[in-house]
Order: sequence, then structure tokens, then C-alpha cells
Amino acid sequence: MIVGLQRTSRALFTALVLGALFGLWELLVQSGVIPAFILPAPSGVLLTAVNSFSRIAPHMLITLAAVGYGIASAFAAALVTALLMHRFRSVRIVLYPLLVISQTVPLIVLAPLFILWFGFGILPKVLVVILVCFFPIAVNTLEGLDSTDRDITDLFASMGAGGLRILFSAKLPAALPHLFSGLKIAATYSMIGAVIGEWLGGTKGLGVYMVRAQKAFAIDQVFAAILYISAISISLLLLVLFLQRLIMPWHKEARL
Amino acid sequence: MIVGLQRTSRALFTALVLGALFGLWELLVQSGVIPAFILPAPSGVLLTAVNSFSRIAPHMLITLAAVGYGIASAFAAALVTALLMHRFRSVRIVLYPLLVISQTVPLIVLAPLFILWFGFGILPKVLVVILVCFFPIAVNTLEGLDSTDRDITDLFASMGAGGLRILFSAKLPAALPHLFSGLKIAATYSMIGAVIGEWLGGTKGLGVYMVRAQKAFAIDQVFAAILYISAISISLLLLVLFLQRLIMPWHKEARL
Amino acid sequence: MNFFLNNNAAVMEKTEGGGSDGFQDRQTSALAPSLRVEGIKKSYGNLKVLEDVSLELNPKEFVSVLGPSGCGKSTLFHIIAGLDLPDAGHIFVEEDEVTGRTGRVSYHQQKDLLLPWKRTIDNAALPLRISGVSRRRARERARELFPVFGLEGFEQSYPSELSGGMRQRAALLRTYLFSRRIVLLDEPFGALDAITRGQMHEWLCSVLRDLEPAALLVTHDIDEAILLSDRIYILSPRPASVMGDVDLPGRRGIHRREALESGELRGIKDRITRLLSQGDNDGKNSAL
Amino acid sequence: MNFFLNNNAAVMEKTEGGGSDGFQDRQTSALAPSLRVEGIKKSYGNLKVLEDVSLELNPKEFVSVLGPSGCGKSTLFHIIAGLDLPDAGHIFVEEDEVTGRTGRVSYHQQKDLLLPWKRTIDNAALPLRISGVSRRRARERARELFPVFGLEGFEQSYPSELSGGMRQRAALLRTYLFSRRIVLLDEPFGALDAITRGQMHEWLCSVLRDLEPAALLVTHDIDEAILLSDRIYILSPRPASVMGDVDLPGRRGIHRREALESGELRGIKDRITRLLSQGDNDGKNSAL
Amino acid sequence: GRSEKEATGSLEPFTVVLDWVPNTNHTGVYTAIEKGYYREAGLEVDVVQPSESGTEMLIASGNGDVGFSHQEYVTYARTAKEPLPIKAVAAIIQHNTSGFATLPDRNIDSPKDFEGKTYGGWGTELEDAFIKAVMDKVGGDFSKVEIVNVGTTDFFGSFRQGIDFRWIFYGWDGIRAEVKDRELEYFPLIEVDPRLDYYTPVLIASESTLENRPGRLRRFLEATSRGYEFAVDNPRQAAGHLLAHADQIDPEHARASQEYLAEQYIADAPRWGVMKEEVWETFGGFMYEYGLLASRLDAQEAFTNEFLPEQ
Ligand SMILES: Nc1ncnc2c1ncn2[C@@H]1O[C@H](COP(=O)(O)OP(=O)(O)OP(=O)(O)O)[C@@H](O)[C@H]1O
Ligand SMILES: Nc1ncnc2c1ncn2[C@@H]1O[C@H](COP(=O)(O)OP(=O)(O)OP(=O)(O)O)[C@@H](O)[C@H]1O
Ligand SMILES: [Mg+2]
Ligand SMILES: [Mg+2]
Repeated sequence: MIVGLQRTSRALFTALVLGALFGLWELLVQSGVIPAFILPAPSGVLLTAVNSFSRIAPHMLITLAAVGYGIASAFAAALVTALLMHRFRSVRIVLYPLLVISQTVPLIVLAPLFILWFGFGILPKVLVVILVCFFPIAVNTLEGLDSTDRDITDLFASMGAGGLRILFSAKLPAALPHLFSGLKIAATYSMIGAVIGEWLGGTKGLGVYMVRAQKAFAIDQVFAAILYISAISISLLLLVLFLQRLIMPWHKEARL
Repeated sequence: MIVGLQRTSRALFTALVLGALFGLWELLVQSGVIPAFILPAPSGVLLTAVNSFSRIAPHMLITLAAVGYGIASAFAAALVTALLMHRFRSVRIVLYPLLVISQTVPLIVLAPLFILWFGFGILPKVLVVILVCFFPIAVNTLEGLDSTDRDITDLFASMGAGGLRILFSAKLPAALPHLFSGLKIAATYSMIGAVIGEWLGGTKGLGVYMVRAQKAFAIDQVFAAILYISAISISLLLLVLFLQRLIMPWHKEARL
Repeated sequence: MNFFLNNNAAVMEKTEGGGSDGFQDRQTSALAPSLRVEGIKKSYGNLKVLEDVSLELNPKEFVSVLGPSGCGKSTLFHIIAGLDLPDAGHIFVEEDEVTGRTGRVSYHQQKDLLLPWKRTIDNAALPLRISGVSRRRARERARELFPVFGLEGFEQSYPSELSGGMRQRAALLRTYLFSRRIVLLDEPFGALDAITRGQMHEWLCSVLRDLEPAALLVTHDIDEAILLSDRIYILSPRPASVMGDVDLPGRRGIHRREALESGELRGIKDRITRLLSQGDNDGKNSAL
Repeated sequence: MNFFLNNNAAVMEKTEGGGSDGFQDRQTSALAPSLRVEGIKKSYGNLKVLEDVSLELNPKEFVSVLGPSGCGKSTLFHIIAGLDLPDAGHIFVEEDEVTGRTGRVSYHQQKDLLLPWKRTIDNAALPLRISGVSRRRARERARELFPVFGLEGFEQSYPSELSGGMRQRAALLRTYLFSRRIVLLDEPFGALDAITRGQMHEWLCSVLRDLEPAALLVTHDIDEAILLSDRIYILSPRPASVMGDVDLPGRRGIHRREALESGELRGIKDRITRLLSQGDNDGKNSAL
Repeated sequence: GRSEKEATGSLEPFTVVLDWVPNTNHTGVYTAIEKGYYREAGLEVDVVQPSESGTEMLIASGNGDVGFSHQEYVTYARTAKEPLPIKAVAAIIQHNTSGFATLPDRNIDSPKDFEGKTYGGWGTELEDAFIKAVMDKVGGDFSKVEIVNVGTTDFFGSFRQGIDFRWIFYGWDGIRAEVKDRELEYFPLIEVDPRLDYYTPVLIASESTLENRPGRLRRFLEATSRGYEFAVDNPRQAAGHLLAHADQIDPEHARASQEYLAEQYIADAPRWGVMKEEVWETFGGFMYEYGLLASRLDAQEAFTNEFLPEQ
């Protein structure tokens, strides 16, 4: 009961402060201190978002498909890679530097190359999403596997468990919190990845929609698209959090 | 001695496999399977990188300045923010959602807006770097502060330590590994942030250089720039690692 | 152990606070109690841990608390130290209500809680640093005590490089440097071997003789309780309440070991054992 | 404790492996030893931990290892269990060399090592799962033993919800379900209160009588060692070597408690204490 | 209206890659789609938009059949260290309708006044050369111009951030200013230096398309030229076709731009799309002279009129 109340009042407080911030922004634009073509008023953005939903929706579905395939493949690939890197020193030695290097190549340069190599279909977008999501999941999971308490693996070994059993029954569960940290990062950035992929070339999707809106000086529509992108990213994040609570009930600290 | 040998042979192995990979790439391009205008041969890229160093260097310095200011300000701001969010529930409630939302807005959309608002100087670039680096440092540090062993803070409290003392003597050191995780992410991505900022607007810098090269179809120069960007990013990462070893000698696991 | 006796002078010199105005007998218990615990109740969610615990600790008195594992002894100490709030009840230190207030008692926790990022010497010196002593001075004070605690040569080691017993001794050294007039000790000798434990007992007795704090000790070793205490409280299984207390005759300490070993105190030991088992037979809980 | 006796039948029924062909006396020690530890040396970096440790464990024999805290007892057990390689020396189980090989002995570690992500019942059932028993069957087997270990009602709790003593009992239950003909016990009763400890002692004796494994126990409680053992090895302070061993007369177990309490075994206890202190007086180490 | 799609099965897919977001330069293609000219030619046309102009690379690597490009990029591409196998196959507009634009308050009366001012562009060396060329003509000092890459920042937005002049397509940004009633100073490139009257934009195709699928390309260009011819005659309707595919464009802006371009698509040429070798030679020479090219351009390699409809 008290917890419930606290929660409500906390949400209320957040809403109030955020409301005040947005109110100030609205005021600044309405009063002309900030010209609307530089920063549209939040009310305008909201209105545009609602009004153009039916126009944005088909683009959104295209982007979501890329995100869905991307996260799923990144997750599977990252898990396998982390397990292999953990188990085989040689795989780790070769792959780890490559992975880190891959993160230092600007997406904005890579995405056009992907399109060059793989055409205008969904594939290059999915690849960008994978590129964004793979690294945090793989590296976090690997860190989790590496940092499993030596005593716990010893316990399994002393009971005659083999290497694979230790990997899957001891190390993988111990690595779950890390894995979920990686997934949370992946969820946060996956939409951005897909949008950048589209931004740099494509026929449909939120990215394409935004470029067009921007070049047509429809800044309210750019912001409306941002609104949808943020909303989807946050929903994905909450989904991961929900999954974590579901899968790791013993872990009391599952938070954002 | 044995450790030293192992290290050497490990490095040798990595070098060998990476060498083989690059050799394959070279072969594919040289033999014409991949046209050189799509993907230049590594030998060509290396040659270009060496030859055009004197032309790239001034751009590099500009980009490095933005990265330096960006990381430094992001670090300071993130540390303060994390401490405030940890200590004041109200700050956390308001800021945390805003921070997460800020991460879901595509940089590629924000950077042009920054330019619109702050001009073509170094400021918008520094802001992009801050935007990229602030979040991982702040969130990781906050997580570290939050997850400090309750027993340890109790220990301090039972010895009569005040809230601030507990914050700085117990929680901050306990949060250091997390803080460094955040810094490692920040170091990896800071260069990308600066380059994107320049790509989307600026007078000088690696991003500007790359746009020019790309528009003139000098793809070998684009790749040479990528090479420098990766090298700098990795040097930054190693620097953070070195600092971690220096500052946290008790932490045996300081790794990439 | 001769080691200890030789070093007593040094130990005495270094102790702070606590009027060491010579040895006094237990008659002081007639004064107002140092610590009064009144009707403490505590639950975690649906789990009732402390039912209704009341106890008193007189100045200079050494009192042990015995109770089955999991009955709530550590929880009780946490509340006394002000680190947790009770659901009901009050804590008084020297007649001041201190419920939920920290810093009035010295609390040695069950876990060693050494800070992994500090070298052993800085871990030990922590309480001095918190009370404002300069780093140099604090280290000096701590260093002098390292031989006494069998930690010589490990001043610069990080806690991860110490064995379980060594960690516990380092934690004891830290508690020693945070002496207050009331000391709570939660199984301080849990991880020590018999010999070291015996030596620590003797050392504790000599420290107590010098500092004369009032001390409350949690232990699961009946012999240890008998050896060190003026009085023993017996707690029931969870939810804990005080099942009774046993007064011990004569002066505590080294003298009592002989009485214990010769079987002289057999009657008292039996009474304690009976009280402890009684909680079980009440069927209050299914623990062994 | 009556509880235990009542439940013996159940316990017996459930135990696996280990020929329980009735009770035999200690004459069996004339056979080839179950476990032979030969000249084990081990250093961590510059820290010499084990100097030269050799010992033997005969079939069905119960042997304790006493030694000061930090001398290397846990390290020795790790090596025997095959989890660590010695710098020199060999381990033989039933005449097979098993140095560095795991799975041949049942090893109860000093820490409880419960998996935080498994409920208590699945933690207990872990060894059965590893040896290929189905989840349902494994849980059934484990559940039956929960009352015996005083954990009834906590089957579905996560380890973080148990007290220190309860965790240790859960770990013991797990070890019980991984019975091998050789059992290593590293301070299994460290966190238990006196009463529970006494009950665990009796229960251990009855289990040993049924399973007849050869057991090696690390403890820092001399009384415990005397109560349970056929023989006791005394280790020197670090770097550890065997300082001597003490044979105990008559049958171990419950009968011996009376002998102990009546002072009958005083001579032996004194001898052990002398041996243990001797290591100290040698000045090998600066510990108390 | 949009024609039905039931015949898709028999149509050949054909991909057109734009050079920018949809605008009035592309209208002919949209008109051809809307009027069903491509269907009549047996083509199912798909329009793709890249924002970073990588169109030349995409076409060279076989991603897309025809792309929108510009003569300067084709020239670059043909003379690059690793030349791109592409050719211009049609000119969209016959004369260069681009130039430098500034706001009246910047007090720029002639290119000489660029001295000490800030130029905002896309960061290419070509732009530097143009500015230098026009300033050389009137005796200005190019080294006193500050060059800024404004990336995707919009026209008026950049002027608020200290930019003094930019390079624009009059048919798009110039018309927009007119529609919005904003005053603009405009210096057309062709008035400064006739060598700068080159084809921008052009349609390009890869050499392999020219060799292996000439028929398809011919049919495409035939339908496309019908589209542009229609736009020349019916600018208002053509604007509607564009708007049907790019709903974010301000309709008024689209219509005004369309009316301006109706005069420009064919202009003085015999028919839509044809290019003169002389123009390629001259502009190639200009780029070489200003050090933008490593080697001289062979105009024959860069363009062809061969696939344009006869008559
Ligand atoms: N933070 C907590 N949340 C929920 N339950 C708790 C918490 N702390 C302790 N408990 C529960 O309270 C009971 C008492 O725990 P406590 O640690 O006080 O026991 P104890 O008497 O010190 O046991 P031991 O002798 O084993 O140390 C246990 O059942 C434990 O599971
Ligand atoms: N992994 C390790 N690295 C370095 N030193 C270690 C390691 N493990 C143990 N040691 C050291 O080896 C010595 C013996 O440790 P061990 O845990 O075997 O002692 P122990 O006899 O079991 O002590 P206790 O009775 O306190 O449990 C200690 O000094 C410890 O610091
Ligand atoms: Mg406790
Ligand atoms: Mg040990």
C-alpha cells in the first residue's frame, strides 16, 4: 500500500517537473524567443505526431522489422560468440580486437558501404542494427562468463561436472545480469541503428521519412518522428526489463 | 618469464590470424573479385594513410580537441550528475528518464540541430561528444554507487561517518570499477561522436576530410581516415585501461 | 600468548576514550544500564524475526547472546547499532534514546567487511581517519598493532590476499581502533582456529580489563560465552525472544577456563544447553 | 536430536553408493589407504603455503586436520579435490593417481557456495542433476531431506533469503546428496550455533555409520575434532607441514562426548594443544 | 491517378536512385510513374533515396539501374584513381541553373565581396574551385574566404549561424525564397564564367547496363523523356505527380519551382536529354585547370546520347 502510494507520488513528481520543463519550452517558442523553425513547440510536435500517425505508421513497421530481425540475430550471434570467446582462448585473441575495432568505425561511413554491398533491401539495415547491438551483448556476456566466481566453478568441477556443464549450468546463469545489461544497451540503441541505416539510403522507414521531412523544412515532422523513435526505444527497454524480472526472479536489483 | 613468453606468443598468434585476414582481403581486391572502387586494398589504404599523414594531421588535431574537451566535460558532468542522482531521489526521478530519452534520439538528427543552435565552431562537436560519453559514464557510475554493498555503508555509518563521508570514502571507491566501465565505453565512442559532428557540419576535422574524400571518390583516403580514427579510439581505450590499473591496483581484473 | 602479556603496556598506551581508572568489580551493575533494549520487534516482509526482545547491559559488564542460527541475532545488533529501524521498541544508550541513530556503539559485524580498495593498514586505520586523525598518524597507530594481531608483514597487502582468519583479525584490529564505551561483537572469532581463538580470548580479556567497556557478544560457542561473560542471554529460535538469562559466578576470563575444563561449571553449561534445546522442543520452529 | 534418530531410517534409505554392508570396526585401516597425499608443495607467488604435506586416510576412517588459520588447509583440500595443481607431490585415491583430477572425492567447501539463481531445493539437488537424475526425481529426493536439515518450508526460497546458518545447512544437504567413498569437509559447521552443531555432529556420526565413507575434516574446534575422529593430524603454521598426528582411543561419536566432558580425554586434548602451540613457539610465523 | 498494379507479373523491375530527397529535378520520373509511361514500356520502376550522395558508387556497383548525378561527379568518378564504370545517359536540365546566393544584409554586391566572408557548402574541393574561379574573374582574393561544411543544415538556418553565402539551385532554393517572400542576392554561375555552364543534374547508368541491357535502358529513357515533356507542357499537373510521392513538400513551392523548370528541362536543345561533347570537354578542362583532377577527362568515356529516343 505505502509502496504503491510512494510510486504514485513519485510518478506524479516526475510528471510535474517534466511538465514544467515542457511548459517552459512551449512558452519560449510561443513567445517567439526561439523561432519555431529552429525548435518547434512541443504542442505542435504532439499534434503533428497524432495527425500524421497514419502516414508514419507504415514507415514505422518497416523500421521495426529491421530492429526485430537485428536484435534477434545480434543476440543469438553475440551469445554464441561470447561462449566461444570464453571457451577458446584463440577465438578470443583474434575476435576481441576485431570487435573493438568494429566499434571505432563510424556507422555513418559503414552504413553506405553496407548498402553498396548488400543493396536496398532490409539486409543492410539489419546489419547496422546488428553492428550496434552485437558488441554490447557479446562483451557484457563475455565479461559475465569471465567473472564467474572461481569457487562456484570449482564446486561444479568437484562434483564431476564437465566443461560444458559448467559453462551452461554455472557460468551462463552467473553471467545473466551482465547479459541483460548488454541487452538493455542494445534495446536503447537498436532503433537509432535502424534509423541511421535508413537515413543513409533506402526506400521506406522512419529514417527515410525524417530525411524527407528535414529537407522539406518540416521540422515539426522531424520531431514527431523523434517522438515515435524515443517511445519505441523506451518500450523496448522496458520489455527487456520485464524479461529480466521474469527470467531472474532471484535478482532483486533489476532496474533501468 | 613464462608469462612474458605466453604474451609474446599470444600476440604473435593474433598478428598471424589478422595478417591472414588482411592478406585474403588484399588478394580479393588485387584479383578484381571486389572492385577497388568499392573496397580499396589494405596495402593501398596503408600507403595512402602514410602518404597523406601530413595532410590529415591538422584535421586530426581539430577532432582530437573536440574529443578532449568532450570527454573531460562529460566526465565531470557525469560524475556530478551521478552523485546528485544517487543522493537526491528527486533529481534521479526527473533526470533518469530524460537521460534515457536523450539516448534514443538519433545523433544524426541531433547534430544538425546543434549546428543550427550553436553554429559551426567547436561547440556543437563537443556537445555531440558529450552526448555520446555522458550517458555511459553517468549511468555506470550511478549503478556503482547504488550497488555498493549495504554492509559496507553500514560499517561506515556504525563508525559515525556522515552521509558525505560515506558517499566519497565508501561508495565512490566501490563504484570505481563501474565508473571505468563507463569510461571505456566513452573512450571507444568519443571519436565517432566527434567525426559525426564534423561530418554533418564544420570547417575542419577528420569528418570534414572524409566528406571531401568521399565526394571526390577517393575511397582509399576515406579508409585511411577510418584507420586513423580506429587507431586513436583504441589508444584512448588503452589509456583508460592504463589509468584504471594505476588508480585501482587492488582490482586484478582490469581488462578491455 | 606470552606475546600478549608482554605487549599489554603498548596496547594500553594506545587505547583511546573509556576511563581506565583501574579495575573495578561488577558491583557497578547497580548503576543505570549502559544499554537498554526495550521490546524490539522486527519483521522482514512476512517473516517475523524478532518477537519481543528486551535486554540490558550494565557498565563494564560483558554479556553474551546465544541463540540458534538464523534466529535474528545479527538483526538485533543491526538495530542496536542504529543501522536498521525496529518495527516497535526502543534502544537507550546511557539513558539517551538512540533508536535509529548510529555512532554511539562500536559494532564488530559478523562479516569482516574489509574494503577491497584499501591496503590492510588503511583498512585498520579507517575508524581513526573517520574521526579526523591525519593519514600519517592513523597509519602509525595502526601499524604498531599489526604484530599484536599476527598481521606483521601484511600491512601493504590488499584484503584479497589474506586468508579468512587473517581477514577476521584485521577486522578485529579495526574494531579495536574504534573503541567506544559500548561494544557489540557479532561472532568475532568465527573463522579462527582453536589456538588463535584461545589467544584472542585472552587478549580480549586483557583489553576489556584496560578499557572497561560494556560489551555484548554474539557467539554460537557455549564455552566461549561461559569463558568471557558475566551473564548470558538465551534467545529462542525465530521469531526470537529472550528465553532466559544465566548469571555466571566469579570473575570472567582466564581463571574461568580452568573451572570450565575441570567440569566445575558443568551445571551451568547444562542449564544453558537445556534452555537452548527447550526452544526447539517448543516446536516453535522446525530447525534441528 | 530425537528428531534425527527417528529419521535415520529415511536417511538410510536415500543414501546412494558406498557399500553399507553393516558396521565394521577400524581394523580395516590395515588395508590399502583410501587416500594418500604424498609430499605436496604449493606456493602462491612468493608465498609458500604448503611446505611438504603427506598424509593417509584409510577406508572408513574419519581423520581431522587441525592447524592455525591461514596455514593452508583449504589449499590442501583444493589440491586433493583436484581443483588446483600442487607444485610438487601426488594424490592417490584407492591407489590411482588422481593429482589434478576432479570428481573422485566429495568436497564440502568452507564457503557455502549456494547458487544465487537456484531455489534452495534446486541447490540441494544439484549433484543429482549433474549425475544425470531427472529434475523431478532429484527434487523429490532433496525435498525428503529438508526436515532432517531443519530447512522445511524454505524449499522455494532463494539463498539470499536464508540466514548464514541456514545456508550452511543447505550446503551440507547438497554434500550429503553427493556422497562418495571419500569425503572432504572444510569447516562444515563453522556458522552453526552450539545446539545445531551438536545435532549435526550426532547426525554426521549416524550418516557415517551407514555410508562408511572415509572422511577428512578441517576444523578449528579441538573438541569437534576429538569427538568425531579416529585420528587427528596437526599442521604447522604457514608454510604448513604435518607436525604430528594423534590417535584417539575407542569408537568415535556420541560415546566420546561423555568421555570428553568428564575430562577423561584431557590428556589427549592437552597433547593436541601443545602440538598446536609448538608451531607458534617455533617462531615460524608471527601470528598470535 | 495511380494505375492498377495487376500487370506487375509481366513488368521488369527497374530501380532509379535519386541524388537527394525528391524534388522538382525528379518530376519527370514521377510523372512517368503516375501517367503509366513506364508500365507501357514494360517497366516497374522503384525510386530509392540516398541522402549522402553515394549514387555514383551505387550505380557503379550494380545497386540500381539508373541514378541521378551531376556532371562534376561523373567527371570526378571517371578520373578517380580507381575510376567508376559509369556514364551519363541524359541531361535533366540543359543549362546550369545554380549559383551563389546571399542575403541582402551581407552587403555582397559582386563576387569580389566574398573576401572576408564565410561560405557554407558540402565540403567539396569543387566548390572551392568555383569560388576561386568566380573571384579570379573579378580580381578577388580567394584565400580570404572562410569555407564551412554545413552538412545537412538548411539554407536560412545556416545564415543564422554566420554563413554569408551558399551555392544553390535556383529552381529549388531560389524559388523557395520567392515563395516565402524572402529577399535574396543571386549570382548565377553561367554569368560569371561560361565554362561553368555544365549539365546538372544528369542521369547515369553503369557500363555493364549499357553493354548488357541496352534495350531496357532505351525503354526507360523513352518513357522518362515523355515524363519530362509532359512536365514542360503541364507544370501544375506535374507538380501534383511529385507531391503524390513526397508529401512533405510545400505544394506552393513545388508548383512555383515546376513552372520555373518547365522553361529549363529542354530549353534550347533539340529534344530532352541530349548533351554536347563540347560542354563535357570545356568543364572537364576547367576542373583539370583548377587541380581537381589527376588526369584529363576523355569526354567520350563520360557521356553518351546513344540511348535517348530518336526524333
Ligand atoms: N535483509 C533481509 N531481508 C529479508 N530477510 C532477512 C534479511 N536479513 C535477515 N533476514 C532473515 O532474518 C532471519 C534472521 O537473520 P539473522 O542474520 O539476524 O540471523 P542470525 O541469528 O544472525 O543467524 P546466524 O547465526 O546464522 O548468523 C533469517 O531467517 C534471515 O533469512
Ligand atoms: N588464490 C590465492 N592467491 C594468493 N594467495 C592465496 C590464494 N589462496 C590462498 N592464498 C594464501 O594462502 C594462505 C593459505 O590460505 P588457505 O585459505 O588455504 O588457509 P586456511 O588454512 O584454509 O585458513 P582458514 O583457517 O583461515 O580458512 C593464506 O595466506 C592466503 O593468503
Ligand atoms: Mg548472524
Ligand atoms: Mg580455509
